[in-house]
Amino acid sequence: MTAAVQNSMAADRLDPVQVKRDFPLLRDAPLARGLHYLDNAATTHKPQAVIDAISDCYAQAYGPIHRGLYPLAEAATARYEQSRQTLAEFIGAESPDRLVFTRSATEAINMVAGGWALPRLQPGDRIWVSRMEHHANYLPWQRICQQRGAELGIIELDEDGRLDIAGTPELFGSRTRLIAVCHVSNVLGMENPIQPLCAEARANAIPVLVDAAQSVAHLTLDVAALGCDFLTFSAHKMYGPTGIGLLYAREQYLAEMQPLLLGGGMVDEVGEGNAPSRWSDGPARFEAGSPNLPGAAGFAAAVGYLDGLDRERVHRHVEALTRVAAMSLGALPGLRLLSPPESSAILSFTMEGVHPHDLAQIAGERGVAIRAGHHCAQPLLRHLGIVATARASFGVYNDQDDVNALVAALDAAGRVFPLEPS
Amino acid sequence: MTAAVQNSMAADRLDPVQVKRDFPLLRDAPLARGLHYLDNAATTHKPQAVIDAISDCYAQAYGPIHRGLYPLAEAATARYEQSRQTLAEFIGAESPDRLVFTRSATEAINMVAGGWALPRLQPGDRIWVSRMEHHANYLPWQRICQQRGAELGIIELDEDGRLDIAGTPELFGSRTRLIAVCHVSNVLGMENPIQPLCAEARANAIPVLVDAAQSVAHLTLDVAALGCDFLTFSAHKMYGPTGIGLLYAREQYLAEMQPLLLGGGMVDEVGEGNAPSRWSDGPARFEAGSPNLPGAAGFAAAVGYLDGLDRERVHRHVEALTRVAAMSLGALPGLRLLSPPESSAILSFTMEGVHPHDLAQIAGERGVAIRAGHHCAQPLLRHLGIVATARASFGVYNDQDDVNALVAALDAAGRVFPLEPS
Amino acid sequence: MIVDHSLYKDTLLRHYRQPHNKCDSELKDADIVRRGANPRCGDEIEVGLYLDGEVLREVKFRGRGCSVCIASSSMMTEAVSGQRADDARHLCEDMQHWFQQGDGEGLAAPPADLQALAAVRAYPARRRCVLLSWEALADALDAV
Amino acid sequence: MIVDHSLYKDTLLRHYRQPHNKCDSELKDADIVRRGANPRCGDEIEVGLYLDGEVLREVKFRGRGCSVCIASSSMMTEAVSGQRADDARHLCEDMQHWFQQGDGEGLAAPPADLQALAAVRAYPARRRCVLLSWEALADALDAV
Ligand SMILES: Cc1ncc(COP(=O)(O)O)c(C=O)c1O
Ligand SMILES: Cc1ncc(COP(=O)(O)O)c(C=O)c1O
Repeated sequence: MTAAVQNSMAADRLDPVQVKRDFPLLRDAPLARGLHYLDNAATTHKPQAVIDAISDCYAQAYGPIHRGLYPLAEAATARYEQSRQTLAEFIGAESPDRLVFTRSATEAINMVAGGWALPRLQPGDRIWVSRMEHHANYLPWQRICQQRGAELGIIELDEDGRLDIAGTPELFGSRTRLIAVCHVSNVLGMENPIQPLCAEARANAIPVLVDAAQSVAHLTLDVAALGCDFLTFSAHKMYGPTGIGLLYAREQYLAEMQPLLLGGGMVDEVGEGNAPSRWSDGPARFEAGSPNLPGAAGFAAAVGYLDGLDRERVHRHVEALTRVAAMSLGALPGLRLLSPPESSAILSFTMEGVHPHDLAQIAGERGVAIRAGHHCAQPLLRHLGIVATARASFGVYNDQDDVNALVAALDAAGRVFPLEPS
Repeated sequence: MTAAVQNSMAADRLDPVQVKRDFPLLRDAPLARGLHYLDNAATTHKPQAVIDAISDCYAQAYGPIHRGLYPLAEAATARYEQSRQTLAEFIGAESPDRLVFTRSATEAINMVAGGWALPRLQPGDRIWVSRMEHHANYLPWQRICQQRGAELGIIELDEDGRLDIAGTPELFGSRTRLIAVCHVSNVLGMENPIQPLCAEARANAIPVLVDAAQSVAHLTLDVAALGCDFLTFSAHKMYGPTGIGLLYAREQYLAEMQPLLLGGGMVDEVGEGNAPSRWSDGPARFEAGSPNLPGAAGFAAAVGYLDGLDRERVHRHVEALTRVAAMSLGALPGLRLLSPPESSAILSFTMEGVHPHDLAQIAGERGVAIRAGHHCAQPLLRHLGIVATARASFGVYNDQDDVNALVAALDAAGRVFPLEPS
Repeated sequence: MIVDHSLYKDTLLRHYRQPHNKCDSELKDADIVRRGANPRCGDEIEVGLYLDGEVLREVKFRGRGCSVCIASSSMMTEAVSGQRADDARHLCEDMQHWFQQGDGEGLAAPPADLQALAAVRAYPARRRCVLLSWEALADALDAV
Repeated sequence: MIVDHSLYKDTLLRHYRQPHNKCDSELKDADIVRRGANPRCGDEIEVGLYLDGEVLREVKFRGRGCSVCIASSSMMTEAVSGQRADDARHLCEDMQHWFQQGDGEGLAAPPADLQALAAVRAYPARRRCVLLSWEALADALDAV
């Protein structure tokens, strides 16, 4: 490799020190002094640009959406719809009309389960999820299957921890009504083969919902390229505000979907007493209640922030850091890495003789924020035969220093709980 | 009255000029230059204290809730639960464990309808709402009645526009499963007699849900004094953030309620496949997904702000302004006031020969932000025999100047659309 | 009294106060009648076509609505009465397009006699008011 | 290595490494056995009482859990073995109270031999770990 190529690659790298400066909490907060934040899969911190977008919205352009006839309300509406447009471009949607602002990924999945799948589900039908789903992409499907006498099928994992699609011949069978899988596992960090899965599903007229909660922050999402029918994520895991998320649905499915929440803004005509009411079209039908303008503005600002960093660079940065961390962790005595080698952004592990809670607590005492527990993925942990893992997850502001601190903390834990009790 | 008493009364008044200074949008925003914001029933503006609480939370104390073992996560959890405590005191709840943070009032009502009432509803049973409900407190009940072959009963209005409880003998009958009414109407502004209604309902073991969306900003709420079983409101109509609301439920009802959203944080044990899952207790069961910490912090800050102004003073201020406005409007030619004389904070009206949209538009062009339409209360408007009203609604920062501007704008509208066409 | 950029231009107000081709009773004798309603604001417009082969001999309307809605209906009937159905269809499309766009840069201006509606483009919340009668017209034209 | 305010004090670690009254096999011969589980972290503790009338002659436990959970179980068995059932009940209540409080001002300190658990009060997320065996004990005592 020539020096010039090396240089151009360096210029093409994210500088986490500079990135960190964008995040007031990591830069300045007393509570974050000496903090190595490696819990990004739970929630990410927010760049100044996102915090400002929210504050500015309240301080400069706040007003009710969709129903006001004065300039402030018109401006608020325009800004809200502009945010929808920004998100549509972010995921390559064919039109902003396919995007519903939700409370969260959790709400979005519940909306599809109750509003689209439930009314179509017959006894004996199947909904498929994978072994590695987050409870948010498991329980809503389980509930509707129970309600309808349908079956919740589980795509199991093969020996390498990957979705065993070949070993699930009924997946694309005639009784399958929907397949719901995560793009990236929140425990193991590996990316699932969404594209071929969607292609085969579509060939069999089976809709696929993709839970992109863990991919949105570091992979480029393109609903057309993925070929999915529903896609969802939360803003708070991609450096955006809490309290807002997104549901994308293809036109046909959105048109067929019943609303989860009823209320203002989603109804054209209210029936008297028990007479039927007539819902509005388009995304409005699924956004009952006063829309969350500052949430949407902050969401769009997060998109702007990620685009500014360049999503390709973000991906490479997070991936490289994960590789380095995996290597260092693998060298620690007693440490067992559960994530497969190609995992990105997320590493789950256990340490012999140390309960994951103790591992996370000792790390926490040393300023290293990792998570311990079942990560809302009990079905996966049952399969792994363990009750908890420790998990480190990486974001744009993490660097080698954070990895070093993690390694040192785990090393310390190993000394507090030596394998040979003294 | 002595001068001293007069003085002490003056000192006991809200000074809207000073209050306005707390609201950056009203004070500084270019979009709000010359603005007379009288659309507070739709959504209120935010004081600096609320905006700061949100930004500070992101910049100083942001972290995941309930599941982290490091100091930042512990602090975030403590702050979230502290906000719940603040809200519990605000409404006189017996314990913070009775409070669920929701996305909005709309979501809260849908939760109770689908999670508590639906599973208990038999064909022939009745749910009662009033003629003046917002769609958010009408459609969810209508849907479950349709689903179960139950009946949606409507408490009609008497000649004075008040709930005709005496004329609804079946209201407290044995087939009634729940009564859902607003504390204050979002169209007419009058306060309903919640206390006696709840007392009689409780004597008949019928739970009452109170939609306090329009009272929370200017009446003092006390769930024990009201005697209600469920109560809900949104933060954004009480000077707090958008995207968060509250559901209060008495212990028994909360324990009996099924969750609307399934996902992380609300389940103790996830069943394999179709095997049943076991939900968590308490408010957690109803807060699936990553909790909205900055929303909760901003919500609590809004409570702090209102308490700082003194809620008694807020009430007197808003009431006095409404009285004055009602008198001035009543004097305008062709203007018909729909709100009863005791209405507070909200005035609905029509003007002969001028469509409400034109009225609001002309007012809007003159910087007076009022609303026109059905205000998400089609059942009420059908009863009134009109398709739309214009509505002015008052908040803590409004003053006589705003009333004058409103009167001038309506006067101008009368001249653009004279009763005798030229 | 009213600021300069007001929605309420003379032409618009004139059409509202004295709408052209507006009937108070049902459009019984029309060849084709179609209805448009905006349940969100309660406006309702009925448009009736009086045909002469492929030509719209006359177009009338009735209904209730705000000034924008009534004026737009009035101007619409003026603009298309006497036109060939095909030309009217094109005009419908242009109007939809013209008002649906976010900011409408690069769009051709509408015919001069509809220019008075241009002011409404600055008020997205009123777009439905303008378009109600045009949508009813488009429906009616589908049946020609 | 570990900072001073660490949760991991010597006593706690000692009890974790060499728990007292911990069995590896089922508590078959106990008079009363009760189970406590924290599904959120997978910890499970079984507590067995060996009675002598109203006196807890011996209390044993088995199960899995983090260091806090195991150490607390070990200390619990130490603290109540030999006590009267009533006294054990009071201690259970005190412990619940002591850990459930937000900041616990004004609460009496626990017995000296349980002081090592005090550090856990600063970590609300670990309260369930401390209390698991105490809750199982309380359940068992209800059956005495
Ligand atoms: C009386 C009433 N109830 C419920 C709601 C719904 O509130 P939100 O839109 O915040 O859910 C509103 C406001 O829109 C209201 O005025
Ligand atoms: C894979 C996955 N899906 C869904 C969710 C739910 O996201 P939220 O809590 O924002 O609704 C999460 C995060 O908790 C997740 O990791």
